[in-house]
Amino acid sequence: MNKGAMAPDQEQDTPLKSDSMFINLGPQHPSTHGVLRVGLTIDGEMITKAVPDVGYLHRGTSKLAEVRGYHHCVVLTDRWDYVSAMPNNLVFCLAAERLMGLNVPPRGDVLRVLMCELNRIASHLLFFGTYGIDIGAFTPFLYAFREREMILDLFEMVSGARLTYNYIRLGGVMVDVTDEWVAKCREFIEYFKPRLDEYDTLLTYNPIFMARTEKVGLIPPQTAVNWGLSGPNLRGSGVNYDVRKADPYCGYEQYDFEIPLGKTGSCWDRYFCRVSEMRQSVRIVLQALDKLAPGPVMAPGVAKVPKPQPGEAYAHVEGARGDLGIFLVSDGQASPYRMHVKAPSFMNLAILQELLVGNKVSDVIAILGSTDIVLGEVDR
Amino acid sequence: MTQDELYSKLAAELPHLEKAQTQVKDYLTMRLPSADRLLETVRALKERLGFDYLEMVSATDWLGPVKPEGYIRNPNPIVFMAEGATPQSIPTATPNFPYRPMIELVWMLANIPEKIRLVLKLEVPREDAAVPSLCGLFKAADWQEREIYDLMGVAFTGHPNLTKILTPEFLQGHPLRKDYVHVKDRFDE
Amino acid sequence: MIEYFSKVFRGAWATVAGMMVTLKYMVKPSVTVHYPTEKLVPFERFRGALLFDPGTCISCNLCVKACPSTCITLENATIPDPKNPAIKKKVAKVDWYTIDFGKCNFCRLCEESCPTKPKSVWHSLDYEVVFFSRDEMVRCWKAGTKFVGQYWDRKEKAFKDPEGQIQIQDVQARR
Amino acid sequence: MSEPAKEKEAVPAATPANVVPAGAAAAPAAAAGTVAPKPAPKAAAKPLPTPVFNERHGKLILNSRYWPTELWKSPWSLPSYRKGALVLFGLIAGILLTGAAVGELSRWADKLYALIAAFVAARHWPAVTTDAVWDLIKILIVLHVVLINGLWAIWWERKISAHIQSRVGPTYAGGWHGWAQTLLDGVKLLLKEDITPTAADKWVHALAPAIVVAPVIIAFAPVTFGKQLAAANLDMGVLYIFAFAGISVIGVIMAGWASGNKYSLLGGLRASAQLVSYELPRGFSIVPVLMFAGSLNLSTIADAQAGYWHGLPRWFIFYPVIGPLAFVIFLIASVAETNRTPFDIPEAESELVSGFHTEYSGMKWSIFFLAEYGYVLLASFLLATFFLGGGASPFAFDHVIPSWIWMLGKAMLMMFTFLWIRWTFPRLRADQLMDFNWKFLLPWSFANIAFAGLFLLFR
Repeated sequence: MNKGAMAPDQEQDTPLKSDSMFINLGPQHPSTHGVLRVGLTIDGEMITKAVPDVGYLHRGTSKLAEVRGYHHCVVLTDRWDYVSAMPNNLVFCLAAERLMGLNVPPRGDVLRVLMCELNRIASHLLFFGTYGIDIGAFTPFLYAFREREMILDLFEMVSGARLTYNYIRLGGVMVDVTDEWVAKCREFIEYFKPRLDEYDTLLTYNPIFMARTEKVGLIPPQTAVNWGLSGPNLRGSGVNYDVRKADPYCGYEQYDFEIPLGKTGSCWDRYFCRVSEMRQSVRIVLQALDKLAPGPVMAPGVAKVPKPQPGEAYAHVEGARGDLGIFLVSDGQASPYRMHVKAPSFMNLAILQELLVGNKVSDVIAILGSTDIVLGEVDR
Repeated sequence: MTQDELYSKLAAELPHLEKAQTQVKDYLTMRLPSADRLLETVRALKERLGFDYLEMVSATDWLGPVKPEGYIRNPNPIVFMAEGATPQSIPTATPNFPYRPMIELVWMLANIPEKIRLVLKLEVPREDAAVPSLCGLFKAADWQEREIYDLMGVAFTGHPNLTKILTPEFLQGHPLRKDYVHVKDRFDE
Repeated sequence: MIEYFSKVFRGAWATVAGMMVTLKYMVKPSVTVHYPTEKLVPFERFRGALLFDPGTCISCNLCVKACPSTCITLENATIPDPKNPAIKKKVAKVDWYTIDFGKCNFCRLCEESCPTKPKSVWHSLDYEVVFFSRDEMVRCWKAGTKFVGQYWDRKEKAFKDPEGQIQIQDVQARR
Repeated sequence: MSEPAKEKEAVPAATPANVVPAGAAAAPAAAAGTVAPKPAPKAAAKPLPTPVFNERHGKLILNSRYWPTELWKSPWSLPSYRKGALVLFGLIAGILLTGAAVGELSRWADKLYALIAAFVAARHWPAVTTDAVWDLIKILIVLHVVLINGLWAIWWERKISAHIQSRVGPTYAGGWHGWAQTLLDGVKLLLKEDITPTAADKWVHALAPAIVVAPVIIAFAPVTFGKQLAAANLDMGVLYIFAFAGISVIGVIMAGWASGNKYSLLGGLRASAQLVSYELPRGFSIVPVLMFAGSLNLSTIADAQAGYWHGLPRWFIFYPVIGPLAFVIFLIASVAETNRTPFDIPEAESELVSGFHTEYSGMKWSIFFLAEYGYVLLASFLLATFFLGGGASPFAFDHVIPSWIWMLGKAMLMMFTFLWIRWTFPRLRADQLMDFNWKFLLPWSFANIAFAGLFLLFR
């Protein structure tokens, strides 16, 4: 791992001296997926030091939440991980519901699961597309967006928005889905299944793609756990940790699905975990559609201005990027006393400073892309 | 492992941990009496009890509700709005709530194979708040501690690179402290 | 030897298979919509730009409270008290009402909170909302104003109709 | 296209697009009309009302969502799809008919030459004038082939890439399938500000595009465009082309170095390594062709592939093992030489932003593209000449369609292959690129020479 870090010492012994070069990767760079800056010290094409610099998108949602009611905070959560906003809504609602002692009706829970899984597919599709671009294949990106667009249509049908849904509310969900929506959703799933096989043909098992990603950016399991990674980044290293199984919420224990695990923790393993998760999400979506029994979607008696008892609650969900947690403190007032977001992207990005060293400039992009960060969530 | 089993185990192995008054809902919450034994405790938890996954580092400032003065940076330039739009709801102090000039640090540790989590709490005074860094034990603490330092102003002694991470260089103060007042900077005009 | 050739063959096969996928989609119809000349109509629940009806509003302030970003402001209409004309009495009508689209989150909370029937403030299906200046972001309504509202041009000191919002649907449909 | 008209008729009241519920003060009655309580229907239950777009912007209104599930069910029912297929068919038929009507271009060229010679003789000018004028005409024609190719190839690449990606590409400029898009882009690039960065070495920065583009134009001299149709019938044509095509790399390195940008520098360095390496397999892969043809002259090579084996043309690509292998190696090396996608590390969009031409703008920038597409065309013609029989018809019975049409068709097929490869594959890493070259392509091209020798020995 630290092969590159030793390079400067070796240089001093050789008569041929070479200077290292400092490169700013970002904040304006096509592959940093937002406003991330990585200061790279390179020797030829070899990275000797990497310093990720974040904070360009910091909007202070934790502070904003302290002067907003609980219903309003759900709107704020949409803006963290804007690629998959449903789990963000969900995690805040779970934490607030724990504080208030609300119980969500079963149909509401099923809808939450349904939306989160659809959003996971949408998010992983975006990853699939942009990772293809990072590696140099442009076409998978548009194929992925073609499919993602359909999911966004589904979200638009049900919640009215395509990116910032504000759909999952305290005590349930905003509105019920219609039969037409369920039919459309099934239509999409039927359409989407064969597309996944095509993605495998096009990118996953492409020899060039495999060569670029297979032995690059290896994260051993102990390192991954020590760095606090989560989501597909952790599971790519073979650590079986998924909040949906480890700490089930919304009745995930009733669904039959598997946790795809990687073997070596390479970029390809992380990528493949996500592609496999899409298949698992398809399974969950189909089960959730079958589970949809008529009933209310919103718990009765959700106050317009909720004032929970003083207390502390922690809730976490398996978002598209990993273990998304919220630590919520109430002092009995109408707004949270303290809201702390444990953002998976923030943790997944931190490992870059160790992971990038010793790799080539091309691999920086491959590794950065494979961690699948969203800067909105990193900076909050 | 259930929470009760974990509690009895903790009582046997680390007797100086006490059950916290405010439990984080659904998770076992233990309180450390002082910062001195933090490293020792966490090392024991990591090595002997298998809590090798640091899930969250957080902190709460218990000074009291936010002061709205200085909360909004700019007066609203829009003609129809009241000058300097107010926050959505101005929090007031809850009567009989134990507000105190302390910062409470919260660590959440997880044992992945056992599927159990443990919350550690530690109170430090607001002035010159400092606790030992967990960076030596968990790399995951690196950025999370920087975040807490940046936003809450808790110095983590022994951290290799304790610098601001989220807020810009010129921003003065620690925004998540309840008495934070914005100081005008070059972007305010 | 066999391993080498099988590896080469597998690589070549995967390559050709990938090319076949792209070829397959080349002969399929395109899925795009040619935006300026073709436009999609959003679904019924779409949360577009907010519209407001000054006629039905009862000035209850619920939307002001519901807004997470405090972008709504309103003023009660008043009438002079018949007994004492010096005192103004508040009535359940709105004097003026503004929404700052620069802050609006399009979150539907105001529409959900509106107690009147039909709704006084509601999301249209208009996604083509363009602002040419910051003044245009603040829409203002008074009695008799159109649903789309007007904005106050600070330079010319006059109310003007917004140019940027293109209505794509009967404005009553969502209420 | 009659849809919008229908929609408008369907709207009962001729409401103006910006629905005015109430005139401000003028129409209190209208205001009362809006105030009057209406039955509030449930939004979800009611079908969507007829949309009324603003006249300025909306021409066509789609009332349903465009989901691939609906579109791909029966593509032939879509008018646009039928129209596109018809256009494609008409285009091909038109070109074939034109070819049949015009006949061999070399015949017309001979006539033109005779005309010039007669004109010169009539004026009593020295006889050498004829050749001088003739050469000038040939130079101008070849120059324009390269320049117009840039326009055509970029448009084609856009269309092909768009259709591969379920899009349609340019549609507006010029009216018909966006044919004028590149032309207008060229005008735009001409009018754009020409920026030279402060850190750049001005002279080298300005010179680099010229050094990149000049060799490709020069290299077109011996390329055959059909039977007896080449600007210069050189006996060492193959060597000549390879020699000149190798010069461009100097321009690329100059561009990378002179830009004063770290990304450009990396791009230039990568380019030098890549282009120099891939020259080797590219050159060696066609040695079997030269062995069979026994000449370095492109016309001779093309003529050597005339004739049929039981209906199968005697093209070099159909030679067992040797032909396809040489073809694949030459194709891969050509893609690498033109810096296109599986091998586009010098200008890797996602890593080096644009590599060596990051700091170029306006016409200088477009000259790099001219050179790139010039090389694509060159490689296409070479592939057609070396492996696809040049201007030979694939059918023994065909005596109508002239050789230049076949040549052009084959070259365009090869160009399509280039685009197809580009829009399918991800990019290799620099070291993998080198590995692939030195450990796979080069050994196999050597082996292929040995195979060819054995074949010739035991034939």
